[in-house]
Amino acid sequence: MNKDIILSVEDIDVYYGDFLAIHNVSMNVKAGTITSIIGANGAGKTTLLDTIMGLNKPRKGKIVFEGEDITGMRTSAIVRKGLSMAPEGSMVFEGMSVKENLLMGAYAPKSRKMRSELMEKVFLLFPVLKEKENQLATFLSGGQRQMLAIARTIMSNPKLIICDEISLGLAPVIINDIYDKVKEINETGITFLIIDQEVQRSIEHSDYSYVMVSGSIVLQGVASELPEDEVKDAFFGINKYA
Amino acid sequence: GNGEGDIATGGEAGEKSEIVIGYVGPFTGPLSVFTVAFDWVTEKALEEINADGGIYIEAYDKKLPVRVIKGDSESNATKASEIASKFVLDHNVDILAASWTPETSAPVSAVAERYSKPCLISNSPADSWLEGGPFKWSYGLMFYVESMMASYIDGLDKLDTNKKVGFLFDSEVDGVTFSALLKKMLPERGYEIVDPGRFAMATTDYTNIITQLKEAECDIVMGNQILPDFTTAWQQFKQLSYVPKAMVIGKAIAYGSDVVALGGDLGVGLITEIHWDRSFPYTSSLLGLSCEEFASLWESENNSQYPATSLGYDLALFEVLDIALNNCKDLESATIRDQIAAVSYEGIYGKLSFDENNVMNIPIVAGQWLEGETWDYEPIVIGPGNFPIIPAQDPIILPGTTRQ
Amino acid sequence: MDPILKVEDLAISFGNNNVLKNVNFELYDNEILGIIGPNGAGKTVLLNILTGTLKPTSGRVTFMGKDILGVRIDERARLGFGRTFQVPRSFENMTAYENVMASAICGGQTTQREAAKRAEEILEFIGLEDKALVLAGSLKLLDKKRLEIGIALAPHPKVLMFDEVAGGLTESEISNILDIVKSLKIHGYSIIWIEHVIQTMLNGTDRVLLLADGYDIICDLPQIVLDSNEVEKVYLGVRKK
Amino acid sequence: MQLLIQSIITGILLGGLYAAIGVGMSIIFGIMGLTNIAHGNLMILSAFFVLIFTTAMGVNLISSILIAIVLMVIIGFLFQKFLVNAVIDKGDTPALLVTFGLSIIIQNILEIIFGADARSIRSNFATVNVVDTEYFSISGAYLTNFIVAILVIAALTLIFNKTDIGRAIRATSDNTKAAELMGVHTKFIFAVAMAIAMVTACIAGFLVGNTFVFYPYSGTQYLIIAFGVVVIGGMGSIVGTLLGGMILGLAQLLGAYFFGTGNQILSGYIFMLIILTIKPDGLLSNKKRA
Amino acid sequence: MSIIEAKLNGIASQTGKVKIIVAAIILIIMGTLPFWGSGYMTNVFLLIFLYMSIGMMWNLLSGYAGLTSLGQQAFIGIGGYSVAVLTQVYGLSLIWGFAVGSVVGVVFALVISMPIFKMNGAYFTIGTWIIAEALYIFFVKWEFVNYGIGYPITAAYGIPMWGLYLASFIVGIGSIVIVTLLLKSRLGLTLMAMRDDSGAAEVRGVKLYRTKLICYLIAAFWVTITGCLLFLNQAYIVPSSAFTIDWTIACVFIVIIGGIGTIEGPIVGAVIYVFLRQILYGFPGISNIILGIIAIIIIIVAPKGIMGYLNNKFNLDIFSIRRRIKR
Ligand SMILES: Nc1ncnc2c1ncn2[C@@H]1O[C@H](COP(=O)(O)OP(=O)(O)OP(=O)(O)O)[C@@H](O)[C@H]1O
Ligand SMILES: Nc1ncnc2c1ncn2[C@@H]1O[C@H](COP(=O)(O)OP(=O)(O)OP(=O)(O)O)[C@@H](O)[C@H]1O
Ligand SMILES: [Mg+2]
Ligand SMILES: [Mg+2]
Repeated sequence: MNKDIILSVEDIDVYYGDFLAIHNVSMNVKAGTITSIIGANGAGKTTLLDTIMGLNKPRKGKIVFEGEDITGMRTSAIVRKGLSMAPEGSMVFEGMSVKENLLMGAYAPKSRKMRSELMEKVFLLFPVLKEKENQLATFLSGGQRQMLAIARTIMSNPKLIICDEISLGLAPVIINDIYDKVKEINETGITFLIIDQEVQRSIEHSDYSYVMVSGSIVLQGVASELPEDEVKDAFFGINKYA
Repeated sequence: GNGEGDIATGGEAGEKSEIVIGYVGPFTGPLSVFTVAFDWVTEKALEEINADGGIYIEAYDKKLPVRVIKGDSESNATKASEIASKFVLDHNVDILAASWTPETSAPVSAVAERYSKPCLISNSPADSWLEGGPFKWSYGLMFYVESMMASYIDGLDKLDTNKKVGFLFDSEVDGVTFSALLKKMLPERGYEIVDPGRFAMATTDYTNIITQLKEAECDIVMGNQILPDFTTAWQQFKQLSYVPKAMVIGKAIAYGSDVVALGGDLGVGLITEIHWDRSFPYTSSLLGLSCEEFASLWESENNSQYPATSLGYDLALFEVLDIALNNCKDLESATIRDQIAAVSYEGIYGKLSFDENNVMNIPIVAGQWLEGETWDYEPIVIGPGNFPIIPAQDPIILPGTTRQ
Repeated sequence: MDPILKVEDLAISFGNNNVLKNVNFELYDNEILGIIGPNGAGKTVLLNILTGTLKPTSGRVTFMGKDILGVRIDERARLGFGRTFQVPRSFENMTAYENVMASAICGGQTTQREAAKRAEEILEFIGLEDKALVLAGSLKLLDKKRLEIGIALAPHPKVLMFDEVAGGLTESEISNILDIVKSLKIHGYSIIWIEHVIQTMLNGTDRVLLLADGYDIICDLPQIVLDSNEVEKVYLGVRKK
Repeated sequence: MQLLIQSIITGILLGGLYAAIGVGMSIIFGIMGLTNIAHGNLMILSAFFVLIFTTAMGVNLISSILIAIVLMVIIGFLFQKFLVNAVIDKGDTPALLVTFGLSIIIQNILEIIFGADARSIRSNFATVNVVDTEYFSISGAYLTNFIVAILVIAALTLIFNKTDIGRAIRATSDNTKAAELMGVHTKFIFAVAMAIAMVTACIAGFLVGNTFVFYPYSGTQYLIIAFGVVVIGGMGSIVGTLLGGMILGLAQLLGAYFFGTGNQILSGYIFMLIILTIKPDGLLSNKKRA
Repeated sequence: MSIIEAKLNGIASQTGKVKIIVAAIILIIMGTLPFWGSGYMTNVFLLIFLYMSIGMMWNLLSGYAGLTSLGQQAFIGIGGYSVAVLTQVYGLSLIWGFAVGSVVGVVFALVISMPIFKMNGAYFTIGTWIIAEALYIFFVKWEFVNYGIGYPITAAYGIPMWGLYLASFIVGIGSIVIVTLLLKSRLGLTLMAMRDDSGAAEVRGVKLYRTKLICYLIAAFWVTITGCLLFLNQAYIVPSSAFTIDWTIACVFIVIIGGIGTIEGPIVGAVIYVFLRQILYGFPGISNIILGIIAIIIIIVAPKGIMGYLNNKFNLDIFSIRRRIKR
């Protein structure tokens, strides 16, 4: 197995009850890159990410992180291995302050020790969070929540950050800003796996992309080289591969 | 042993081989303290009754041993009723018996009336039981509340107080009946009443009542509670720095162990009802023992202070049944019933018979718990009331009384 | 012609989250109005306001000339609102048949006999007659989505509201749903149809409304809307080269 | 006048005890959404533990309480692992009914072992009067309860707001999935919450045993108080518990003052119902905030 | 037990003459039990029918209307007290006790429905319990009902066993009939929809409040009537036995063991419960522990109870309330 592959998904099937949401999906994420997944609504992107994080259990196949099989592990244990996810809809802890949310990000023992440094780092990246430090997260706007969610992942000092719907509800300026931050963080050596509803932008900002349609990966390649028509078709839910 | 029901296989009349008494009592639950002596007394009594084969019944021309099956009412009326029905319908008992407080005695009597079974109830206040009457099949070894109150007042008269009585009666059967009667009796005897009103059982905070009695400066407090409630209340009297000169409390402290359970020296000088005492001047018709001998027998065999209240009643139950059954020519329900009614008795409670209400008026006196020699607390009789034949002593004023 | 349903200045917020800021649109008799918009634009919230499960912060909703915002949820159903849920919410321990009957009875106030007849018609119409006696909980996704339509239809509503009935379905399944919706129009229903599957919007609707940032950005013929810059910008996210 | 002042003071102090009784139940509800009908019985169980250690084994009071706490935590853990986890996903009613079954089992086991007699945990301050003025007296036991309750609630507030584990508990109750994504082992956190609830149940059990008497069946009586407190204060709100306790205490004592002795308990119940009617979620209802 | 099973097999079916004939036979056998069976059996089945009735109504509330109440004892107590007060204090005939009792029960239900229907889930459950407790405390200190002393119900002494049995039989079978008819009616579909997803049901036009209220009132009415009989059988009433939570505990056991949300459940549950009580009476204390353990095991292993399990496994559907398509 290739050494610089930090995460590999091997041939997984995921069901919701009887409903096959993901079928025979395999993918590799190279260390140090930004990898994106593109696909229409309901294509199964979130399901895939949730499965990587252990929130869903695949019925078939396995998931390997840094050479270690993490299939079926408890989510909290996976997080401690160095994966961290900003989930779809950000899921901040609404009844806790921004600062407490960040502290929760550094809950895993390894990161707990260095949480003051991490906190400073995060505040440098997202100054607005510093301003709102003591506010309850429930009063944050959608965009601020998204920032908090990403900041929270950084707090766990991860090797791989997974962002679902990274630009959801964000104003264009902020989106650009976020991508700049992603780039910045990425340059410190942290790998990214992201989903963005905006296909073009996610292609622009990633090194490698996977395209999902109806629970399967239909297309992959170096992002800038993907054939635009096929991507667009996939996104419109026209499945000529089916 | 908690009443593992000894189940009789109810036989046909022709092949009758024993006389079965179905006894329903609160063997578990809050009132179970009152059945502690039952097994021991039953053993003693049956030993005597069945000594040479049991009781001769003419109709069968043989001696039939007496057997007792126990049912646990769990201090719960519904359960008592179910078990009594089961005894009659399933076990085909010859006699129903029950004891201790209306929760058990009233439903058992009701079953007896419905199925026309002779029934003997012991130790329940007659007044409330009689509301279920007139009874055709049920008979009671009981005390009248009036006797109980008369003995209390008798005892209180001997104390030097301001004759102001504060009430601590809950709204259960006894609390209501007793307080109502006292409201009539006390003023006649020159006492003034301060009554904060009835309160629910299991009340945990008595501040309101205690503060009212304290404000009114009552020298005497009279009440009737179960032990847990009284323990809580009495603690709070102390916590709120109010100790009357006399504290009269029914039901809660029937046994020396109850008084100990109050903790510390909280029990010294409390006045309560005494249903039977070793000092009673009577002799058992069944065992031939005097009260003193009977109490001592318990203490030597059980290594604990005799449970005064139950010991007397439990024995009396068997004394009456023994006399009645020995007079029976057959075991028809009506025959047994008639013979119970006819019992004229001279035993552990003296010379007694059933009155027109089917009640045998059992002596009850007022007593006071004092620190004892053999046991932590021992009672003395202070108010014989309606039973002057019982010897009495002078009461003391509560130690720790704050007012002079 | 007066619109059957008219939404004016509708706004709703959850705490600080102003989901709908100012939404205006009309639905005309026997029209299929498609609604598209990015995730979280408030499409489902809009339906919830229309059916009464959510109360708007401000605005007006007029149904057949009557302001209905004060009307109770169940009364609205009886006034003629039928909807499907994005995540199917059929009554899982009842059979498909009973599901439809229940809806017919509660929303249409018919007798059981009439409801039974209606249920049979509907099950046939949505192609579920052979699964009529299957518990709704054990139906497959497509069948559940069909059943959702059937339940919504049962009480003869005036307005039907579909929330992503084609979502999560395969292409052929989608065309099946498309056929059903089209034939509903023939039967004279007025329909609001939320869908992310662009095909359905193009082929199935009379007009399309784009909802984004809390506003009704554009509302026009499907092709016009889908070709507009706004849709490219806020919805598709693919910039024209 | 004396009666009114005394009623108010006692009401407030009693409220402290009530708060201590309710707080464990509130935690469990706030975090797991579990209505624990056995809470009262668990409290009484711990009172019996303290009783055995102090009387039968002659351990001193503080150590007895500590041992009892350890035992209760273990019991809470087993309860969580084998019963609660088995039903918590099956909806509210099954979970509620399991705790209901447990409550019946506990009280009957207690009765078989200890008999039906009333017990109390005697401590030196149970019958002491600490303040005795012309207008009012303050009982040592009541004052102790109040202080302990305040301490418990302050400690819990501190734990929930300032410690990692406390934050993890709040985060879990806020959003279980997100908490898991932060590396929180949420099942474990449920167990910790249960353990904390057990500790408070144990403390409350001791206080009750020291103030009143208890017997195997007392659980139900205190369960209703716990319910009342939690319901008035708002399920899941720790500070609400204190408020709820005091309101209930005052409602009872003032009810007795204004409507007569016999109405003391009834006033408490009626007041609970009134609050539930006006604010069906309680006064400080906010499941999100511990 | 085979009698019961056979009976189960009988009642409901409108399909198949066999079922009707079996039902008729069972009904006749059970209805005439006191005239050929032993007194003991009569008494046991009397209890079964009474417990079946309260279980059936609790099931209607908890299993179908989503109203998990811990306060059903309020109605049992009201029933019992109505009979006691009217016959004992006013010397009226039993009929008056039943009539007044049911009216009072329903009116009481109507009055308390206003506050408690505002409460949801656990709050409702607790609210009903608090109301029942409050009622208990109220009775204990209410002079009109003789405080905590209660009443012997001497009118009961004169009722022949078969009379009481037949009344219980009617109440028990009546509860089955009522619930079955209710579920087969228009309201039944509404109820089941509400049980499955009350939010969605409301959007479909279900009048939640009204539907719940109807169930609550029906249950109040029938439980009150059953309460009259329970205490007539006991011939003695005190607040502590009238308003004890034990009644609701019994309901919960019966329904959970038998199968919540099924019609057969409470029938099977009542039979098991009463027989278990008869068997276990000699083991006081332990009997409740055993019942508690059985209930917990069933909730964990077969959350839908014995009948729910059997229905699933063998596709039993004796009291079919399913709507069939008539072709
Ligand atoms: N909890 C669930 N239970 C059942 N089906 C689900 C569940 N979550 C998702 N699905 C279904 O699985 C499929 C894939 O969903 P998923 O959320 O992974 O898609 P996605 O690509 O993330 O879409 P989106 O762009 O809307 O976020 C969809 O058809 C969805 O309806
Ligand atoms: N009950 C609620 N409380 C608070 N916020 C809510 C509530 N319902 C919806 N929202 C918020 O409103 C926004 C709009 O949600 P809505 O479900 O309407 O989106 P949508 O347009 O239907 O998206 P999708 O295409 O993903 O279904 C979301 O941000 C959601 O979090
Ligand atoms: Mg997604
Ligand atoms: Mg939506």
